[in-house]
Amino acid sequence: MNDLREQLKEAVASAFSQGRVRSFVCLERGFYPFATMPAILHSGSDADRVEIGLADAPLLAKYLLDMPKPAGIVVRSCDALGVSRLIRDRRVKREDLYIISISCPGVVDTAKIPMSMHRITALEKAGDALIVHTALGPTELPWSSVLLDRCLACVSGAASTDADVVLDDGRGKPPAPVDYSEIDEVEHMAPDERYAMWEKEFAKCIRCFACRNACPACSCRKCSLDLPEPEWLSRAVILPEQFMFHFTRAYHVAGRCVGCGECERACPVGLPLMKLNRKFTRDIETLFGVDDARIPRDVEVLGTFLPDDPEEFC
Amino acid sequence: MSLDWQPKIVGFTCNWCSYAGADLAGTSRMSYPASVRIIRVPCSGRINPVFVIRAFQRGADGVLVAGCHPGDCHYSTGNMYARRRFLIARRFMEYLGMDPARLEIHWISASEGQKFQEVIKNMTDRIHAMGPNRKMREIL
Amino acid sequence: MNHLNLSRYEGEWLSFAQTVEAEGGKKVLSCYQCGKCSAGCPLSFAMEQQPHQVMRMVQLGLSDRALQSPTIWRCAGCFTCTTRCPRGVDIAGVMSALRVIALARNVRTSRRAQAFHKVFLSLIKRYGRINEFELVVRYKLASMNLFQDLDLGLRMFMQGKLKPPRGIAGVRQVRALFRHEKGGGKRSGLRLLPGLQLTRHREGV
Amino acid sequence: MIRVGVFVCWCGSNIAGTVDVGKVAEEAARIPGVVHVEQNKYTCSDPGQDSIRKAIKEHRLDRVVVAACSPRMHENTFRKCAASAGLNPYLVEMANIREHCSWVHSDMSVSTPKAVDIVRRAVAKVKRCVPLHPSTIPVEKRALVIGGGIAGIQAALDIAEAGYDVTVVEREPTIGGRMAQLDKTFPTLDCSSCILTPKMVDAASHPGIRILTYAEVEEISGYVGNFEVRVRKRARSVDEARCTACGICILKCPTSRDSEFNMGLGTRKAIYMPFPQAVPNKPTIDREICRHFTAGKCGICQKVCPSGAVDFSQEDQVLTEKFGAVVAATGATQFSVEVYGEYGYGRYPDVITGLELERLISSTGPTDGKIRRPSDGKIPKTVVFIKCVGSRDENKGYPYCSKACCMYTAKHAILLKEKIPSASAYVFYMDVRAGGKDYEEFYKRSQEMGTRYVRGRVSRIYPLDGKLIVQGEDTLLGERVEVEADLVVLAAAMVPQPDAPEMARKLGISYNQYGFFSEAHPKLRPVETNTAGVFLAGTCQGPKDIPETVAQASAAAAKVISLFAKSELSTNPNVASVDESLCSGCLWCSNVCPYKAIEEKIITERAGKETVTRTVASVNTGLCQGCGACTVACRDGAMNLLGFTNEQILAEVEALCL
Amino acid sequence: MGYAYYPGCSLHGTAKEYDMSSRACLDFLGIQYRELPDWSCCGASSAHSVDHTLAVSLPARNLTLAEQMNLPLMTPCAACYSRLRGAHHALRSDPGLAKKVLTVLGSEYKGRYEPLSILDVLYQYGPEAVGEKVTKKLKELRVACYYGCLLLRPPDYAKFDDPENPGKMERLVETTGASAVDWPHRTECCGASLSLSDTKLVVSLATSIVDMAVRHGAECIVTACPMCQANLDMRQRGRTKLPVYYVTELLGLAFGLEPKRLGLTTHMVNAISLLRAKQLA
Repeated sequence: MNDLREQLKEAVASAFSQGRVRSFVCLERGFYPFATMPAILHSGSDADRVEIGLADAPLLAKYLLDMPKPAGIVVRSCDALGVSRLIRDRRVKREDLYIISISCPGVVDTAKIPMSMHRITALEKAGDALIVHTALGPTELPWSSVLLDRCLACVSGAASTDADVVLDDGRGKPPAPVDYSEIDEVEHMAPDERYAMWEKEFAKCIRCFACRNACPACSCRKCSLDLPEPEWLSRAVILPEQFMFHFTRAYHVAGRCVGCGECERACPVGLPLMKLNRKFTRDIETLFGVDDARIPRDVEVLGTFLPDDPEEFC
Repeated sequence: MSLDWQPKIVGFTCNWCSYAGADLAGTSRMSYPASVRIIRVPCSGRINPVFVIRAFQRGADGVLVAGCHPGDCHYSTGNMYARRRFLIARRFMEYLGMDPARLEIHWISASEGQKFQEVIKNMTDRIHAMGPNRKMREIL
Repeated sequence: MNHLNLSRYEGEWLSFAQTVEAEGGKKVLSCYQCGKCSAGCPLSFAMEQQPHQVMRMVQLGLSDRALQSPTIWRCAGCFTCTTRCPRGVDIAGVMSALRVIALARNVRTSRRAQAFHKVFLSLIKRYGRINEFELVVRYKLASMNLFQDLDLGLRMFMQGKLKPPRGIAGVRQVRALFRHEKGGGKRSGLRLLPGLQLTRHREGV
Repeated sequence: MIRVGVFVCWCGSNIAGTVDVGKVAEEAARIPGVVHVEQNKYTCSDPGQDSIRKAIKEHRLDRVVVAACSPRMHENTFRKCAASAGLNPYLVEMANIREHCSWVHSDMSVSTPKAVDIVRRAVAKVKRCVPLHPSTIPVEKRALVIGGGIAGIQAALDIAEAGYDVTVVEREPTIGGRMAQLDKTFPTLDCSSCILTPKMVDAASHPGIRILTYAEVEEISGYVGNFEVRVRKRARSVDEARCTACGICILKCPTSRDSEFNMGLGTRKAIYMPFPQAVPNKPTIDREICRHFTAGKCGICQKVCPSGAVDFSQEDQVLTEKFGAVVAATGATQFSVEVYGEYGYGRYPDVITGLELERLISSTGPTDGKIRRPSDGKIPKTVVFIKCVGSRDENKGYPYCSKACCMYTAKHAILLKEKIPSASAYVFYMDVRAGGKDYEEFYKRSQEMGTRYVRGRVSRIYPLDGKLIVQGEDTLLGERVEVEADLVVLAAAMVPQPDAPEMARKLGISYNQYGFFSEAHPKLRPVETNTAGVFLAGTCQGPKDIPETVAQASAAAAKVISLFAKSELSTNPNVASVDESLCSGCLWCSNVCPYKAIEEKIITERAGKETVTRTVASVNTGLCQGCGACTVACRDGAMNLLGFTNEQILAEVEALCL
Repeated sequence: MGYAYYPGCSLHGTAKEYDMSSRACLDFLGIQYRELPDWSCCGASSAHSVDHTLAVSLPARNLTLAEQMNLPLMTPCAACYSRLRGAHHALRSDPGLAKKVLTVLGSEYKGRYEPLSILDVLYQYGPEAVGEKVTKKLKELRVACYYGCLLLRPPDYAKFDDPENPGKMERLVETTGASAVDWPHRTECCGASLSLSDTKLVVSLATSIVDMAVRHGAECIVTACPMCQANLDMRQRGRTKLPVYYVTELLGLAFGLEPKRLGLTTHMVNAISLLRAKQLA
């Protein structure tokens, strides 16, 4: 694991030294010894703050928007999807970016460790298990039971090839099929039952827009929902407006969501937002014969059509 | 709910085909329930699924989206985009719990006055049986 | 002046046509008198009023003329007209509808044809099947035309084609069909000739 | 504060009959922003429009709502009226309380509240209208005529006479179309080729007209004034410059097939000219049956050609050109009567169609103008004409009447008597429709010449001892009748071309359920279509005879000429517009634009201290046709459609749902 | 899989030849069939012309019985074929009537099988296959095929062949080696049930049909309907009389079966003399 971090540090330092970047976004140590948080470096000297990030590593793509260009970024394959999303939405140019791609065995989701965070002293990946070091000694958990949702359906653990520097230690997580059973569950409920469920969920939403800020697909300069005129969304936090917000947000990312789940992780009240996004993703895949709707394409799915699209309206 | 409750249906129709079909139903004096209120847009490609949510929010009991038959669009591709948008939008609204029968999408050409009449009649009967819409709606 | 006063039929103008359509004579009002039905009808040579003229009577609401016309009993139900009608009118259906209404309103014309149908149906009710021997005998009694086809009858008898009647087990179910469709429950008894009333037959065979 | 005027129209009794117009006016007055309400018996009439103009000035109105008929009917009328009173025409909105309300709901207690809702919708929208000014686009002053029949030729001649260039694209090897197949024309019985050929020659020799025969339109894009049309001119395998039309190649060619021009009655060679007076008068090689192309053998025509004009290596030419207007004159064709099993067409050779008889009568036909029975070539003594075969028949054909058959059947009966005086003609008919000038007199002439008109439809035809027994009914006598005929002529219905729907899609116009092109308005705009710049002429728009076709062709030409009279065209101002402050430059809108009207634009702006350049979308108002697909693809809400903005539509939804 | 065989009243009486020859052919070809137990009359000739509910309920009883046996219903008689298909069509397209009829019968009807005529069965077996089974070619027997009405009309439920220009019976007859004559009155009506009540009409119709067949060189007429056979056989008064065979009788002959077993001896117009003249019987 460390040699990957060493290689990464060297690559970041050389990026600065060769003047390829004016800023670099990566992960550094977080508040807990095992946690990491995003860091924007502005000089080669900060290069040793770089961490690989075993647990709770957020998606770094969206930070690129406001960084002075040319900007550098460390990307796992999910970050790569986010970066590709921003490039396809023409919010950043590929030539303004210096991408270092690394392989990724999967990222631990500390919420899935059945123990309160402050008792954990360290985390360590050993083979196919996670060793959780606490004051009372280590306990082992199966690796796949503690991963982030997006890692369970990871596109591919290997380092993305569309990068300036590729650091692949061969321990990338193998790709896994997407599991839509969660969506089927909701679909099998009766309409009123579903409506009651969403009513209960949306009642919790405080409209903090954290989901919008975290999402690489929600990259508009100004969100149309903030406009006073036409008032797509009123400021009142009442139920019909909640439905309006969540319908519009999910519809606007339909066919563009890269499935990273950052919206759900960013939501302070824990709304199951991926249950909304993945409904659109699954429908697009089944209706329009798209094999994996998470992977950005040159022309987005709703920006084109096929003469023999399914015909349900007579 | 009083017996003579009349459902309120907002009808988005495209100017070249379905609006002309509604006109033809008028010129041929075909009577149909007075439940539909028509909004004219240049093309079904102009109809944003968010308008449909806004209609339900403000109290519509049913929404009709009508465009030209695929291939006949005056702007050649407008209804093709509308078809894709509403294929997934309608499924998503059902997913959120909206009764499927409240949103209907039909292709009605300028010479199908009778079809417009039938669509409105069937839609009104179906929604009348379901009663007023309570979901996603501001209760004034 | 003895013009046919159409306004006297004002009341029946549409109602009669609707009764005929309800009884199965589909779309009689859309007939535009092109004559293709009469042209193709195998029996129109023997009809005083041609099929398209009967359609005209229904369209104008001349119910008595239509119901009393012998044409409706000359129709053999071969459906040539319905197959070829350019306006999709079921002329054969109109003819049979008129026969049903004529029977319901006890219009007495074409005694033989009515007698034949009456006897035919009563036999089905009695045995569940038709026995041709009894059919011919009963029809001769009912129509008073006793001496026709005696030679043929004899030859058929010799060839063993006229066997005695044999009922079926499910005859009660067949009778229920008769009772049911006559408006349910009411005893079905068509008075054919004054006085000749088919007595209520014994249950079972 | 926006001052809105609402003008409630009675439309005679069309609206006032089933909508309480007083109540509508009273309710309209209560809508915020409405400062003046007026009722008019006929708002679209001159006094009606005057009262609007007076009210605009008197009450300083800056928005007008006319609650009357459909905007498709009189939106332009009221826009011009407002403009003449100094109000921007695009500040007028119509509330359709006739077609969508009074004509479809008879119960006043139901139709009146709906009418009020419709007015409220219109007021909500009109309050958010902004003054719009149409921009102008150049007009390509060249016309395209599709179809070289009499309609196409007449339209081309009229347009060329007005001094504009015309290109005629004709699918067959020669122009002339359906009329060239006719022998005589009703009601004057003058010979069809005598009046058609001179026009064909005029068209061919007119400097302003370019004729592309054996050519088809493959694709049309663009819009009025700026159509781009791709035409494929199929290879004739004959060099038109060198060929002197001596005809030796046709003589020597060994292979032949049924002649389409003669409706399959005669044959024509692989290298052929459909008829002698063909224009251009050059032969064409039918590559489907020519042995050189199918089997690589023969090539006699090339060997015998004195001027070496035969060129097997000729390729299809595809040319793409710009046109300002298109006239569709693609004509119609004959109903395939095999569907009538009871008439036995196809099984009994002596049952033929009206067009086939026309070829028999015509001197350029297979029998050099002598009427002969196709089965044994004898002179028919008794000929039976059957009308409405395929027309007025929902069961096996089309429910509409084909308009011209009554007259051409009477013509056939007269010509039969002229060519075979001893022949007797029967016509089985339901009605004789002779509504044109001199038509009834022509029908009387046919009767007086002894044609027996039997009123009744034929039920069946069957052969017996060399004769055709025609079973019918004389509904006036009320009796079944039979005729022993030698020849039976079926007056087949006039039906659209089989590829009419496909051509309609290329033209971007709509068509009815049978395939006839749809005109903008059956009474008021018969030769225009809903697509500006595309005009109709002839039977492609519906069944009609030659006088009407020529009249329509000249009308279509007049429309083209008035279009070209203006040097520029004012465009529809309801186009998309970008709010650059909102636009993030993702350009998803340009993907969905059918007219490629959205481009990338680099703008520089100050962001804090530095000046920043970024890309935004920008709309070319000349190309944009205002369909609005881009507004829904735009998530930032930066793209809006003038005249149908997001604000307006949301306001309309709001107004309708209160 | 086999069929439920519905003979119909006349096949147990005056048209017993049709029943005998049909069974003989089916047995010979090895087609399984079982006579529908306790079948009742389909009401042809009268029910549908004077009472529309009865016209559906009478055949419906047989349809439900056959469906319970899970076998498609097959009948030689064209009139029963028309009534059964008419009821099948009505039960499927008019739910109100269906409910009324089926409650009385106390059973439900899903309409899984289309009622078939014996000609349909022979066609499902395959005309070529039938041809191979022919042992005795009926050489130079000139036959006029007569379809009548109810096999072909009305077209919305009688779907045996094209109502205006049928040809299936000709193909079947030609597999036996006989030659089918092209004549016009193949679908003219024979007067059907008017035979008793308006006999002279049927006489004139039958005579004109037979005369037309004679004019086109036919030596005999073949039909697939007991009513047509009876009317043509008994009521023809033309100068030259033509024997009227059932299709199954001719097929039986071609299969080499015994004329007696096919019922050829009990026709009105002598059916054996022509065959003897042609050394076919």
